[in-house]
Amino acid sequence: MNFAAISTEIFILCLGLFAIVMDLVLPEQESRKSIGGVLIFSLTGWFLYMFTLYNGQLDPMDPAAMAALADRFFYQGLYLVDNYALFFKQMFILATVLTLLFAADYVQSVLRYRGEFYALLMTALLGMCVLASATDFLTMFIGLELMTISFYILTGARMNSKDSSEAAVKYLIIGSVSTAVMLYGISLVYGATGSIQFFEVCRSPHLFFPLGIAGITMVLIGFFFKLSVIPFHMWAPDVYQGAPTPITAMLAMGSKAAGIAAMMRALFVAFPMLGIYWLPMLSVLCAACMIFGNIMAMRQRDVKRMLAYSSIAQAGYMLVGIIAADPAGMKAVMFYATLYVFANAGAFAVLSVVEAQKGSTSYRHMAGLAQSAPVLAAVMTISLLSMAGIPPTAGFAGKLYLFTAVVDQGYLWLAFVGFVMSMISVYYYLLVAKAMYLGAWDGSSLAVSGSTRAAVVLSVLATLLVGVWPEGLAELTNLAASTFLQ
Amino acid sequence: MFNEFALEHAWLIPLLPAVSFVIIGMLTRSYGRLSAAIAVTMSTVSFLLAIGVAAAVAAGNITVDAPFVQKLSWFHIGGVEISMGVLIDPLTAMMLMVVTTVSLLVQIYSCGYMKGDAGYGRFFAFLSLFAGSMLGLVIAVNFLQMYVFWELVGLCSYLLIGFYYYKVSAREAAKKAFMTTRVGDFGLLLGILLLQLTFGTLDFLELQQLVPLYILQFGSGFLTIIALLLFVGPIGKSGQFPLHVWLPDAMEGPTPVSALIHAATMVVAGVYLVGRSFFLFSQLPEVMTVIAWVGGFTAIFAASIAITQRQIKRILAYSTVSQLGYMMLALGVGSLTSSFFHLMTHAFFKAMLFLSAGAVMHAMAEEADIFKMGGLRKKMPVTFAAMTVGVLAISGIPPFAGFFSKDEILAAAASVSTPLYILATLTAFMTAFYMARLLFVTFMGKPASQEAYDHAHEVGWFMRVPLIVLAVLSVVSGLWAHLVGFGEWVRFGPAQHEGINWLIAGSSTVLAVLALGLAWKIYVARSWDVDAIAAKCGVLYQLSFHKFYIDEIYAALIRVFVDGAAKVLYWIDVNIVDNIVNILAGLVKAVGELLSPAENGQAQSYAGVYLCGVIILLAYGVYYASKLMAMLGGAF
Amino acid sequence: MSELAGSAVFFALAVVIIGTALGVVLNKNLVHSALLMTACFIGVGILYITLEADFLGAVEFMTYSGGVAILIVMGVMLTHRGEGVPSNPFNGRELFAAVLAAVFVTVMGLVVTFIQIPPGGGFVSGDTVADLADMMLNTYILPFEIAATLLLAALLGAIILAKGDGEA
Amino acid sequence: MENFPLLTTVLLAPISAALLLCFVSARAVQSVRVICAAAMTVALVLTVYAFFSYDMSVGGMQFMEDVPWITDLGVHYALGVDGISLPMLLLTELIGLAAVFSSWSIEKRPKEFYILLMILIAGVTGTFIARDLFIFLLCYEVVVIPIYIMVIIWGSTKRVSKEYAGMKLTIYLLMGSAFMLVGVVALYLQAFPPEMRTFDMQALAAAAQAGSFSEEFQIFAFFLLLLGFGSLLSMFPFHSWSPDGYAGAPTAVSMIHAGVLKKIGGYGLIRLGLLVLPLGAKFWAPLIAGLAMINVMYAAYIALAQHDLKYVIGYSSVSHMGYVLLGFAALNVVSVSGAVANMVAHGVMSALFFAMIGYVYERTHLRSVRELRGLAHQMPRVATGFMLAGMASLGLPGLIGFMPEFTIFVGSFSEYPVFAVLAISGIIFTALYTLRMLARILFGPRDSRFDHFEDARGVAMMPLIILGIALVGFGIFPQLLMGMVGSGTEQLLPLLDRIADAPAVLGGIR
Amino acid sequence: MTIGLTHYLLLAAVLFAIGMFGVLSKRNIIAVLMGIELMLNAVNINLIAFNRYLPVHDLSGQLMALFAIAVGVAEVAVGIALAFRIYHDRSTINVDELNRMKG
Repeated sequence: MNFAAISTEIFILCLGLFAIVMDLVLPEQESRKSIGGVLIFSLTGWFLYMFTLYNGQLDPMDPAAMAALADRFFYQGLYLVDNYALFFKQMFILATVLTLLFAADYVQSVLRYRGEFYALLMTALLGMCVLASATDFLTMFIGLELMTISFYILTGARMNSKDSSEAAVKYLIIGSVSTAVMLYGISLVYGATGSIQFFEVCRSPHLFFPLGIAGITMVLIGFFFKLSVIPFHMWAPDVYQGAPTPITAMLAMGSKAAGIAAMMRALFVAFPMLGIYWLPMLSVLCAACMIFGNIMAMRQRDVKRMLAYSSIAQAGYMLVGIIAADPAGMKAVMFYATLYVFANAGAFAVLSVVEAQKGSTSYRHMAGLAQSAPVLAAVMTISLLSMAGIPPTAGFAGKLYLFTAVVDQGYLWLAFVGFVMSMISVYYYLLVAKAMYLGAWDGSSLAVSGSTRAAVVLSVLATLLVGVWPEGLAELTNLAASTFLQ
Repeated sequence: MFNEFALEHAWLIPLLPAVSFVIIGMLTRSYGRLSAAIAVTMSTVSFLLAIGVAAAVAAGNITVDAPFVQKLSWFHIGGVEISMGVLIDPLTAMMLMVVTTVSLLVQIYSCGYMKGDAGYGRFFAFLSLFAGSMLGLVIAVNFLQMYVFWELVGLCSYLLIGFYYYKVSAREAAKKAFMTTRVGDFGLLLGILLLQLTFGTLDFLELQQLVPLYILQFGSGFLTIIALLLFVGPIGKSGQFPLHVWLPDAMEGPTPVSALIHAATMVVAGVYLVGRSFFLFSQLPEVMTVIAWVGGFTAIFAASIAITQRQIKRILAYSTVSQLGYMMLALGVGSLTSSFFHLMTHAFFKAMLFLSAGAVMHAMAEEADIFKMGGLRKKMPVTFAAMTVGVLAISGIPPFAGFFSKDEILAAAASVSTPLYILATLTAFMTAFYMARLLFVTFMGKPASQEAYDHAHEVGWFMRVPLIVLAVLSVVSGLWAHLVGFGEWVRFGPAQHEGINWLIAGSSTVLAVLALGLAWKIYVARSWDVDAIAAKCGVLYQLSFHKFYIDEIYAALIRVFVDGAAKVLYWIDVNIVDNIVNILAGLVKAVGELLSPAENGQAQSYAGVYLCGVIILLAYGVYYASKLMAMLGGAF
Repeated sequence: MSELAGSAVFFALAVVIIGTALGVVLNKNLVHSALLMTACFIGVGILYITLEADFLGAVEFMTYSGGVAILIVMGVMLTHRGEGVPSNPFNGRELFAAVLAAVFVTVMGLVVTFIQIPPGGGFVSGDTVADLADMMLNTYILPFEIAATLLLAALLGAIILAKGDGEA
Repeated sequence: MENFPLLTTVLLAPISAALLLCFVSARAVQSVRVICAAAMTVALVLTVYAFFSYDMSVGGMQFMEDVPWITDLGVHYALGVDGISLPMLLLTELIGLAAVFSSWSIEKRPKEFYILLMILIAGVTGTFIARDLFIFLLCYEVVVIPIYIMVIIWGSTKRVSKEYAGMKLTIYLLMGSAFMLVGVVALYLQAFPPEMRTFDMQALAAAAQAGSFSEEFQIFAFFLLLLGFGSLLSMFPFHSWSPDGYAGAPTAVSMIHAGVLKKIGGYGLIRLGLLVLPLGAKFWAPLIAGLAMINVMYAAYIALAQHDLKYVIGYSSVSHMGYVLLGFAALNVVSVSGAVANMVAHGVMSALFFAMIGYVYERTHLRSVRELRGLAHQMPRVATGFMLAGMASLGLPGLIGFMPEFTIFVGSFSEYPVFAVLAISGIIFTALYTLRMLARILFGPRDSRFDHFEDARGVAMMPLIILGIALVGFGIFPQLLMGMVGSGTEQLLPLLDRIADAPAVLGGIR
Repeated sequence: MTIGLTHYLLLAAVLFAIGMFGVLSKRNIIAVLMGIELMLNAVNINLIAFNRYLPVHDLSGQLMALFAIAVGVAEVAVGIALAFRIYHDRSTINVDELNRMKG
């Protein structure tokens, strides 16, 4: 057993336990900001440290390189910590750090159980990290459940809000059904192949039997739920709207990306042979996401809810890269997921300020933001435009990567749908901009704390930087994608 | 010496007035007298240069067959090469003379006429530009250069006719002038484009070489079309039927402008264009016939309107249309010489007539209706004298200028077509009649309004001198030109040495005298009652008085086919073309509405949808797998 | 066990499981439902034992029939104050649910008919406890630990959610 | 000067002004304006320098800069100008400076306004100097959002609300660009094998010449580009954003949008459509010509029925773009040159128009032809501006509008005689609506309502002066422009010869 | 008639379907949770039956089932806690009334 391989998970677990312990130790009146601060600093440190863990391109002929690769497993072909996993873990940590940054005030003013909030956020993060590395259905399932259950609780963490508990119940009911369905799928895959390990599953010819295909379908549906792919998306708007804003952000950036990470690994490691089956299905679902997600987003009057629908559409865009089913597509997905983290962090940071101070995130409450907090309005606009894929934000480069990858595989029609719908999405993003820039200003100004300011500035700078200089991120994703199956 | 200098620097002739326009427009606009001085100075220099050029032409070997040319590339792109330059031949020299003379005199006249007007400086700027444009047109070496200045002339006419921009009528008249000529320009431009495409050049001299070869090779069918299109331009510019409608309205401008437009610039541009491209037209008999008949019809048509008009400038305007018809007729029957002869004499006497009319109106406090004048001969002797000279000249009474030129036209017409000759002769009779009417009603008899009469006075020297000079020219230019052999110089093909055809000249003179007498009888002796005659003529009188309702017809056509269509198209644009987009947007919205009830907030319906999705995908998966198994068969 | 006895046991268990399960979902009384569910779980546990998964059977008895059932009954008790309005018995939603369930069974039935059971039988462990422990503590130690964390998180969450905003 | 990054400086001038403005107090309005004016002056001076030091005898791309940027996509920071783009660049900077001056008196949130304006100008500049398709697209889309924000905040509501107008404009352009993007992506993938992929437009053109694109592909991809660039160029039936958009937009945006942004469509059609997809261009040319004719006639007619000045000019610009399209569709050197020159010409005149309308509207808050009258009395300078622009618009020789139109007519007549004749007849209608409009608003009796409005003076004169010089200068010396354009378009000659006999849609009707 | 894998799978499917029915039709949150438990149990039957009847070399099916049980328990625990919350908030645990957010 190679414990170095799970150092990240151990570290995060320790942080979670630290949060619980500190919560018990600290006096009742103490604000739990210090916990958040510690988490932010340690996670940032670990995030930077993780850059040293990447491997270069390995030569399969070179035994020493292969030995190094073998070191990346926790136990005999289980739990692989390759560049791909590292990349996603870094992304999750990044998302968490950004969330923690802007959540500090929100947690302080809105939430009741602060220490627990931090602890559960850590367990959710742990679940995501497990998902990125899992190479068997058991680990994957447990990771998924750890993340999901943490999110059930976090969603219901706004004790004074009826929406919050309602959202949590809905999330729990549909999530549990989804768990059951996915487990059923896993059981069928197990039945077809006799194994729960990806590397063995992919070798079994029995996957082509109805049992295997039914199993794959149900496993995929489990992921679709996480990604909120139409028609498994129904929970998303309500949950996004009801959850505390930082948690909504984590759902959008973390939970979704973790789903993608695990799904890509499952698809490309366990079921690659069945591409002929799942590719057409995926492309139809992907188009549905892009079309209906955007259309439904148009009629929303609450920004969080709008972002929920928009995230459905975004899931569609990410699926585009999966459909390409090649390193270029994978790279594009990872690239897009990362920039989506930045865009979401910016948008939700703004929303958390607005919600904490104005009580709601409806368009009406966004009015006049350009005057009460011009920086926030600018950040919001840029983040939303990044989601829409308007240059010079990162979204443009991301979409270009995605659609070049998929058109290269012959799916020109998807590119059509994608580009047209992303331009339509500008419509409702601009409605937010309109509310912020044109809406009547009540004369008040919003207090923005230093950490929130740091979060918005960081995220928007990253969005713009990646937009005009995508090279750095692209190289990293390229490395992660091209070494994926070595 | 000066002659050569003038010839080499002929490009200065149009440029100087243009420069004066720029100077006045940019700098001295608010200083009226200074502006006037600049303008007149420049015009004078131009005039001197023009004389120099004319002298050089006369002295040198510059003939119609061997012109003097200077060229400079204006722009070139691909295979299209467009030059600007100077082409001097006797035709040009004559035109330069006429234009500079008239414009100089008009400018001098304006110094007096426009005194006190707020736009004094502006007026001289425009006048300068007008002269410059016309001169540029005259010296053009190719069709495009000509078109360029042609358009600029149009612009200037627009600016000057609308000079009193605060008057709605002036504004509308200016617009009408521009629009009407624009319609003609459309044809002209088409013709020019076709020439460019057919021959690859627009240069007059090159075309002159190419056209006969082309006709030899391909026949004249296509060229006929081109020539007809080209002729549309002159129809508009020179006020030929049916595009004559703008000319009478152009009276809304200040009177010097009318003089300039109607005498030496603008309207004769059309005649000049046909003359300049006579190498083309003369090869195409069908086109020549068209030109002749258009000219002939215009001449009698305009004359028939002029008879009943009451406003002094309007009468003159219709007479201009009529005389232009004459010139066209002359061109149409192939006599370039007579046409240009008439152009020259007409320029002088018509300019003078207008200036005199201006003097009269000036004296009568801008009263234009001749029947509200009367008896002015005592108050304004100089003007009366000038006017009389003009009337006699236009009526073709020897030895005034008009006699010689008109006679040549009639002779030319007679040699080609008898109907045209009769038409022209009839026109001559009518011309003499209505001009005499104008003269008699205005200056003879008793004042219609004593107050106005008392107010009237002779004009100042600034205005008087041009009148006198022009009067002199109106008297002598015909005879002089006849004697020095105008036809030797201004000609197309071999010179025609025809003396005066005494039969034709005599008959037309007799008719003119008869007309004068008739007018005397009616308007001075009052032997017959004017109103009674008008009433007797009934419909004819009404038609003539209302200009055959051409304006009304046009207005109606425009209202229906232009504005009406515009409204219809706008409706289509807003309600159909634009609405398609709105409908699409609505469709998208509707889909949203349709889907939104599914999001009813109930966890169990969400789970239901979810499970439905599961089952559908499962069913598809099973179906797919069974197909796969059937396909693979015993592979496993 | 003879084949016939095996069949008999299976069918008996199947009848019990399905019957009680139907009872759970069709019964209007929540307490009855909870009790029936316990019975159902006991049936399932026995079924595990017939499948030679004795440890799983034991776990089933303990956690489901014991823990979960008690949890649920407690939940019913705590929230049942005067409620339990039986909705109208057979409305559209139930019809929809029934159809959906039926279609699911049909599809899965189809899937199942395609199964060719490979020869050789399954893996029968002599000592399931030892084998499971071995896997759990060797190969799958990581999921095991994470499952522990999961339970911790769920515990934590259950506490704060149940505590709510009210008490300190 | 040899290695001076001239184009980068031109591009950076507005960007750095925008950045600088972020740190200037919003109350220091005068410094905000001066910074922008200074930046644009620098850009204009450099552009003029480039214009006159461009070596026409050599031709091709000059002032080149090339730095690798995104290697895995094959994107280079590659700038350069040739005879086609340099006039457009000059136009951009001219109008940019004029727009800065004409926005001088904006009272409402001027700092934000100028920041957005600078971004807008930088974006437009970037599209014209980019040699790399990626930069082209990037800069093109960058401009859309600032425009939207500027319209909804500083715009005006007339027939349609400014929010609607802004949204319509934005969505139209973005939808067009969506199709275009698909085409570009397909193009990019098709041109080279994976390792050699590049967005370099010259390389793509070379690939086209080498036969990387099959005819079917070219036809398909060009159609997509046509949708994109056509809607940008307000090609019928994708034109309806244009009048509404201009009517809603603030003056500076109208100027830049009508003046330069629209021209990106025509520029793109030539730079990308013709050079990279010649067979596609040839195939669709008859359709374009037909639509061009509709553009000219239809829009000119509709302009006749308008009462709002901005709508008149809006439809007029649609009509003028018809000439550009016609010039493009004829696909010969003369006509394409005319199209390019006409874009410049229309840019200058429409910017001047909008500047004048903006001035009048700012003072009187009237824009209706029915209500304004006799402005020549009170505002002779503004009237001069109107007259200049109007006369240029109706193609008066001696002003910038004539020679391009003539060139287009010469070039297109032989290809599409029928369409050309109809399009040429458009000069009549253009004259009609222009003269009507001018006559009603400028001339006629003095209206005392306007007595207390003063004529343009000082800074307000700057747009008139800047654009007026261009209007008259290029009009009298067309070779200045035509020589430059010609040096660019003559390179097309071999290409155009090659496609002369390629098949075309509708059997290549003429 | 031999009892084979098929029978177990069918039994599991039926149980799963009944659980589905329960989830979709019950009004009470706790009843819905019961439905979910039934579904999870059905999966476990599947896993164990496969482990018993397929030629595999270890007990991973059973292990999976074990973990599934743990997860199921955790979900129920959280679910019931949430039911408390809801009941506390609104004095009802009728799922139908949880529709503040929609559209």
